[in-house]
Amino acid sequence: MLSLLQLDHLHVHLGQNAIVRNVSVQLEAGEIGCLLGPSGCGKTTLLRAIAGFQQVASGSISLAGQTVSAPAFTQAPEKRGIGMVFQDFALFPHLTVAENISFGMRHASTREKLQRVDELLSRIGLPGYQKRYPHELSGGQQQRIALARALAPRPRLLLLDEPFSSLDAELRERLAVEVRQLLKNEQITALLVTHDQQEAFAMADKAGVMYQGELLQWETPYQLYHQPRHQMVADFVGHGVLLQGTVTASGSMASPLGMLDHPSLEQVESGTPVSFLVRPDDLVPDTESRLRGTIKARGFRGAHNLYSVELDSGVEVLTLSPSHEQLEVGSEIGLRPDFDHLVVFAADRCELPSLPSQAPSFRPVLPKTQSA
Amino acid sequence: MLSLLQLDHLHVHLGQNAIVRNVSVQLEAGEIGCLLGPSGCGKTTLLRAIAGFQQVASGSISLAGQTVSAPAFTQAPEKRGIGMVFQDFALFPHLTVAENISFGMRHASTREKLQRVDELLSRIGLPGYQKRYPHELSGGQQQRIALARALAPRPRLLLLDEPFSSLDAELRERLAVEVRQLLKNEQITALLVTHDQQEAFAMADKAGVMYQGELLQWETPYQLYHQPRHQMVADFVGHGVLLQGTVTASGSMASPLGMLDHPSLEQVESGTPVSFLVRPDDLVPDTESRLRGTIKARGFRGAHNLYSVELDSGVEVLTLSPSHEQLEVGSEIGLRPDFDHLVVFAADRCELPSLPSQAPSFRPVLPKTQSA
Amino acid sequence: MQQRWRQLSLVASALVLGLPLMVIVFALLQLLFGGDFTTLQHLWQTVIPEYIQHSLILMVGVAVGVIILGVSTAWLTTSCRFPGQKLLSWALLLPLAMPAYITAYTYTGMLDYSGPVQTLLRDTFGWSYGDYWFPQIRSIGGAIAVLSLVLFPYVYLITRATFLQQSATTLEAGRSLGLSPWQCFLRIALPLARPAIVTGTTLALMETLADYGTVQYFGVTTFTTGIFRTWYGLGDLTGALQLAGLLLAAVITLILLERWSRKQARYDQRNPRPAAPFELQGGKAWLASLVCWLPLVFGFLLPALQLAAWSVERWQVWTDSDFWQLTWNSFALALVAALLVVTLAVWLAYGRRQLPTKLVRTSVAFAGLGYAIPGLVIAVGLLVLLTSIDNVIIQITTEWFDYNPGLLLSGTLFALLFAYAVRFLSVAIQTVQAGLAEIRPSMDEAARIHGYRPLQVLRLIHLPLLRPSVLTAVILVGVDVLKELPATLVLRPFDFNTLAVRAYEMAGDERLADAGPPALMMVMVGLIPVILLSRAMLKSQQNALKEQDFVPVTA
Amino acid sequence: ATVNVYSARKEALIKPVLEQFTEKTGIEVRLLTGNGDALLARLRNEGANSPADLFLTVDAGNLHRAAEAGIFQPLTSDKVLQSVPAHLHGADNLWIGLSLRARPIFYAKERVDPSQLSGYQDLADPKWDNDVCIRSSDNIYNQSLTAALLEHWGEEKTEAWAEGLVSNLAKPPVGGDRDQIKAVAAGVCDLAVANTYYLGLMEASSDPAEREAASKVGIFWPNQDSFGTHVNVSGIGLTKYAKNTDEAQQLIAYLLSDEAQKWYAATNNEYPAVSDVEWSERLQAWGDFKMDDIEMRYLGENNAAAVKLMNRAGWR
Ligand SMILES: Nc1ncnc2c1ncn2[C@@H]1O[C@H](COP(=O)(O)OP(=O)(O)OP(=O)(O)O)[C@@H](O)[C@H]1O
Ligand SMILES: Nc1ncnc2c1ncn2[C@@H]1O[C@H](COP(=O)(O)OP(=O)(O)OP(=O)(O)O)[C@@H](O)[C@H]1O
Ligand SMILES: [Fe+3]
Ligand SMILES: [Mg+2]
Ligand SMILES: [Mg+2]
Repeated sequence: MLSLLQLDHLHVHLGQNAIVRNVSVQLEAGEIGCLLGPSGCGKTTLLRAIAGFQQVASGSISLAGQTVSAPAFTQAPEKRGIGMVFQDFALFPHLTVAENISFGMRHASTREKLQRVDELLSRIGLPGYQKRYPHELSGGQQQRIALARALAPRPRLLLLDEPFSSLDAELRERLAVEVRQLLKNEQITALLVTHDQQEAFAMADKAGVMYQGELLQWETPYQLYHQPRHQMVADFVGHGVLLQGTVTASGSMASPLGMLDHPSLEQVESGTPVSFLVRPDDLVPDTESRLRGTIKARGFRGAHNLYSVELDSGVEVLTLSPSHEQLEVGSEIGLRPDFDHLVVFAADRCELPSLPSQAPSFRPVLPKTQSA
Repeated sequence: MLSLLQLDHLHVHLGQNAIVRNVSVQLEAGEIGCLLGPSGCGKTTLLRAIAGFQQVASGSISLAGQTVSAPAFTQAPEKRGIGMVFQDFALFPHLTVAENISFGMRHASTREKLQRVDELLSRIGLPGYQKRYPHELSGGQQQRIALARALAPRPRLLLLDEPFSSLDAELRERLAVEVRQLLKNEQITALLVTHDQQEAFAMADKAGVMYQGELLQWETPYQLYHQPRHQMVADFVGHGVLLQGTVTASGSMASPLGMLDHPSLEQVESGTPVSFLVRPDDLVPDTESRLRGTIKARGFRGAHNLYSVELDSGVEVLTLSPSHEQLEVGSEIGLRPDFDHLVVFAADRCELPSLPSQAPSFRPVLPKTQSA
Repeated sequence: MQQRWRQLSLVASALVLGLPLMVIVFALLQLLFGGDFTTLQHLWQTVIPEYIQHSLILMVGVAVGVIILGVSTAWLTTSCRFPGQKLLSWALLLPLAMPAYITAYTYTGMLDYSGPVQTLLRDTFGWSYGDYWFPQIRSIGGAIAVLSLVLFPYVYLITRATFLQQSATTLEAGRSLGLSPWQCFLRIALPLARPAIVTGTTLALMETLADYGTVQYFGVTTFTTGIFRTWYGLGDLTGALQLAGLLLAAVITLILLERWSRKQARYDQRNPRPAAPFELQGGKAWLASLVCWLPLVFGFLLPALQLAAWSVERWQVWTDSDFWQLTWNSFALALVAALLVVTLAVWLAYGRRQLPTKLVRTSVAFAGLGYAIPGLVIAVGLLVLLTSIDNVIIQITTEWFDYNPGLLLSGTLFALLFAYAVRFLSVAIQTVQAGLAEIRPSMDEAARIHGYRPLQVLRLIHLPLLRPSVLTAVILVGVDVLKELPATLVLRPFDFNTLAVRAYEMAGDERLADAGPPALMMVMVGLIPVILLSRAMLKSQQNALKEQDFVPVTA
Repeated sequence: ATVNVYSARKEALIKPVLEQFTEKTGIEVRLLTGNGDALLARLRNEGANSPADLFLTVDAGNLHRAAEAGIFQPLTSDKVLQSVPAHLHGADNLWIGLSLRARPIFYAKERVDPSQLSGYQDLADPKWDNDVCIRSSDNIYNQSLTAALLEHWGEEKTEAWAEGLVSNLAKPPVGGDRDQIKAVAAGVCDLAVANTYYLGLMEASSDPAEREAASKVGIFWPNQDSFGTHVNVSGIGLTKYAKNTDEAQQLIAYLLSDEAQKWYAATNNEYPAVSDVEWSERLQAWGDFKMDDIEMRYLGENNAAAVKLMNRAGWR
């Protein structure tokens, strides 16, 4: 079967700068894809290229097997049957909410329009707002209208650029579920940009992390979290800290956390220097542990406190602890490593590229990352 | 000592609608306050009233003891010495990044301006962006410029309206810490609106939840989470579910989760029907527990999965479990209640008010909520 | 407190500018409270129904004409690229520099039964009058055509300024919802430009309503010709003012209707990224060129050629120093008046934005009504006002200081500038307001929160963002003052003449060839600033686009 | 010394003679031209502080309104008063005529035998159905003509005449006098009403087409058997609050001098008001005729009634 959306070694330039570089993505019909990535990495630019607002410099974009963008050819946006939620909403200021939402339903009857508007408004939690103008809405309300407007005509592909960023956590979660349901019901394929990893994990069938214009990994959310193929991904997803270690014997590694045993180390040659990922939930506070450190900072996170701990070796790591167990900054703490997954990379890939214009080069990671 | 910011029974109307109702807030100099609340509840309106863009209908706003807004009087915004990050950024399109940032530094020398711009740009992770125009920036970059612009003149009070909403989790967290540091260093008092509870907890000295124009509670983040004074707060902060129970004897309660014992129930008369808050981390999956239910839905949340479980009694609750322990939807699960804090309300306040125009009325909760 | 002063000063300045209109309102009030109905009654029974009918047809026709010509050319020159687009984008202002009656004369000269076209037809085919059908140029249709050709630049200019500021994302949102570029234009760009289009059309219509020369020459009786007939023919100035009052009431109703129909809608867009233009190729490019050239040729080039021919015929004038004095008078007056009026307009329009209280809004709207009233009526209203102030001044100074300063206000250029301000304020205010509506209010707030006072905000934020609109206003007012006739005739001081007066006196005596040089000079004097300013506008547009790369989507 | 003149006669038609006056007497003339009614309004409002010493305007109607408005003072110089026939004086000698413009009937030489014509009444004769051209009744020339007829014929007859005229029109009453003459030449109509000086302008035109058109029409002097051909007047008056009375009177006297009269009349092909001044060649070529010597004030007094009458008759 043909993929609904296929990006093939896509490059997009803005002015002189290569903003999107060598991105390949595939989305099957009905799937929901999710793009993560730091601010300014080119996510919006990528979506705009897919929508047809931006020419591609090389590579191609295909929709249901038909090439719609190639270096010399850009099919007009309106011919693509793509819907889009813009990062800045782009509501029409001269139209009411109802008119905005039904704007794209060009072939629908008035009754159908009314019905769809009512349905979508109640889904996004704004029933009765038909007659308002955009400037009479709060930021979050405007964002929801933008979402409804893009959903209304049931496009075959929907691009969502941070569609929930102005919503409160509760609403965001509810809406994410609703939208996922709606997309699945109406067989709409979607590509979502979000900064909320929870949301990405909750909604996506496929997810990827972009970094300085490159798409580092494009897999299931689970794989992204537990089997990052790239340090940048590991670093970006889920609060990781990268530490250095050396494999000493099959399945064993000397590290600032002491000797660690893990099956995923078995394939690595003894003596190899590696770096490995430590997430806050990989270290459990344990007063009895021999691994000890000093608390440098504490952040209240609701159910938990997030502690930044400096180990005696000088290395800093993060750990979580229930928030009613108040540990004071400056006090000592014991930590017990508890790795379910151990993610290991070749040690020389440990520096993050720092110049914004310089692309990270992809050297394959030494050991194939694995999960236990 | 006088508070730097004091809102006194503030009411703000937009058109006919009372958007902000009876809000009283106090912020001491140097403190950081944080407003949470569902989309459209009036947060932006409140900030705009404080900035002086909106007349107040009754009540008053004082800055450092001086009344700046009262029903018949509104001091001009430019006289208040307040900075603001607008929800829609409101960057000046005809000015470069550097000119935008230094816009408010009216009495500074060119050198000072240059220096401050450089400093702030590197703090927000955009060194070298001085010459760009706003339309040449990504959404998140624009938001950071808006933040820098508000910080640059070192206002005595800074209002931040969702200043990190377009940023990725990592940057947001880093920036929140940076900004908190900067505010503390430069003795700037701040009032922050955010939808990210983590962020609120991490940054705020005081926090509050707004609901339909009313400020339900204004205390420390810890109190907000663990000692919510109002069901709405409990409900909004940290994913709670409210269940019904009846106090049977001193310190004991019959509930859908079985008999629960908790010291906070000791003050409640036997026989009283109450509702109580159950958060996902209050229920621990435990194969041995007699309390059993069926998994209705699973959401991947990175380190954890969030399960929605229907108990045999038909009641739905949420629970967390590490994400590598994959439990299938439809399978049975055992749950063990593990309440560190038990938050109890009078049972008749269990219905959420549903008409948007109807204010929630504040009846004092029956037992004084307590934490163990 | 300060706000109250500001409000007071706004209302006061608006009222001062509206004072001459008060004279008209007063005449109307007199009527209401037991006034003399005989003149009006006679007119109602005989001619007014016809005036109303003609005025309505004329207005509808001109509205359709200027909207079609103005909007199509504005859209093509801003959002498309085709050969000649740059030249056209400023050249399309030129018809404005042509006094309508001059254009009317030239077309009549060409197309009338005794003109070269019909004479040629008759000579070639051996026809005589009545044997063939030829459109009657001296008709309401002819008036509509001529006025549309001359007045469409109002719509063109103001609409163009908003098209330039229109946000790309909004249009992109339309295309992502399945609209072709053409549909985007119809359903998004056009409604978003609505305040501008309405503004331009309102100005064109007000000018049409106030027009006397063209309609009179074409023998079309309208409300305005009726006013003058009543005044000159019946010798009834009060009756004329009463008619003017009715006109005023009609205009106010029109404006209110439009405001009401806009309801709560707003037109500012969040993202300032300007939209990318379409590169037109082949047939489409030619078609676009043609559409833009046609109004230019008929609205400017043909009449200008005619003027040039006359000017060559009367070449002696060009060596006359008197003539150059006239030129200087006209130019200096237009420049000073334009700067003055636009400054006032910015002050009022911005004040209205800052303090949109009912009082301020009403008084500003009132001050802007002068454009619909024939210039002569305003001049007379002003005359009544200024001479009575002058008389008081003279009385006081002679009594106290035994000194007679003469007519300080009414006998000097002050009166003229005042009259221009009253009459053309509307042009400037509306243009500036259309521009202001495109600036998001959060811009104002963001600037004020940084400690800038409103006037500083105006200088730092609004004026730079408003540049196209302010320049447009300067051009419009300047050109209008250059052409202005009735008020200049009545209010200018001794031995002070302008090109417009000279051209009119010649043309009024049907000495068209003699009217050629001053009319041509008027066009040229108007031309230079128009070219310079539109260059500046173009530059500010390019600045915004400089770093921007386009998607040259071939349409 | 200076004298200040408000003039409704256009600059080009008066400035040269004023300059001659300055040359002769050394008295500076300051000129303000404009529309007659507007200048009158200005004069009235300025009242005692008006700088104007003289008000010069075309048409009896305007002069009459000025006199009614009380802005003039009577002229006293006998020499001046006697040089101009009495019917060209304003009531109480408040103003005095300077030149005359005749408004006869023009006919197509090719198609019309002038012997068929007798006077203005022909214009309403069904015989000339669809053959008459005349400009709009907005124009003061037509208003004055009608006002004069009103005086001669009375209201009923004049209104019937106006109705007949309207029904005889070959085309809507549009364009100027010159256009009516051209229409005759082009064959649109056979008869037209216009002021003679327009024919003069056409005859002297540099455009050969205009000269040819002029050659195709002839002048018929109407009503020679009865009241004569309608003439209108341009005149001048001394303002009530004139400050330079002497100089002003000198200027009036100069304007009525032989030399000035000749130039003043000849530049615009008008007829001199002073009876014994020699006509220009062109005027002589058009021939002598009997002028209507109705008192000019009637033209003014009847003007409003004339306009109302024309309104009723549907003459637009
Ligand atoms: N001009 C207006 N007229 C009437 N109601 C308005 C107007 N502007 C805003 N509102 C309403 O006021 C309420 C509060 O708006 P506000 O912008 O303060 O919300 P908010 O708390 O900032 O929401 P968000 O988190 O979505 O930004 C909203 O429900 C909105 O619909
Ligand atoms: N006109 C332009 N010229 C040059 N560079 C540009 C231009 N517009 C955007 N950029 C740069 O392109 C990069 C990618 O922008 P894009 O909007 O795609 O980022 P993004 O991933 O959507 O970021 P965010 O999460 O902040 O919205 C940014 O670094 C931005 O500075
Ligand atoms: Fe004439
Ligand atoms: Mg983006
Ligand atoms: Mg908000």
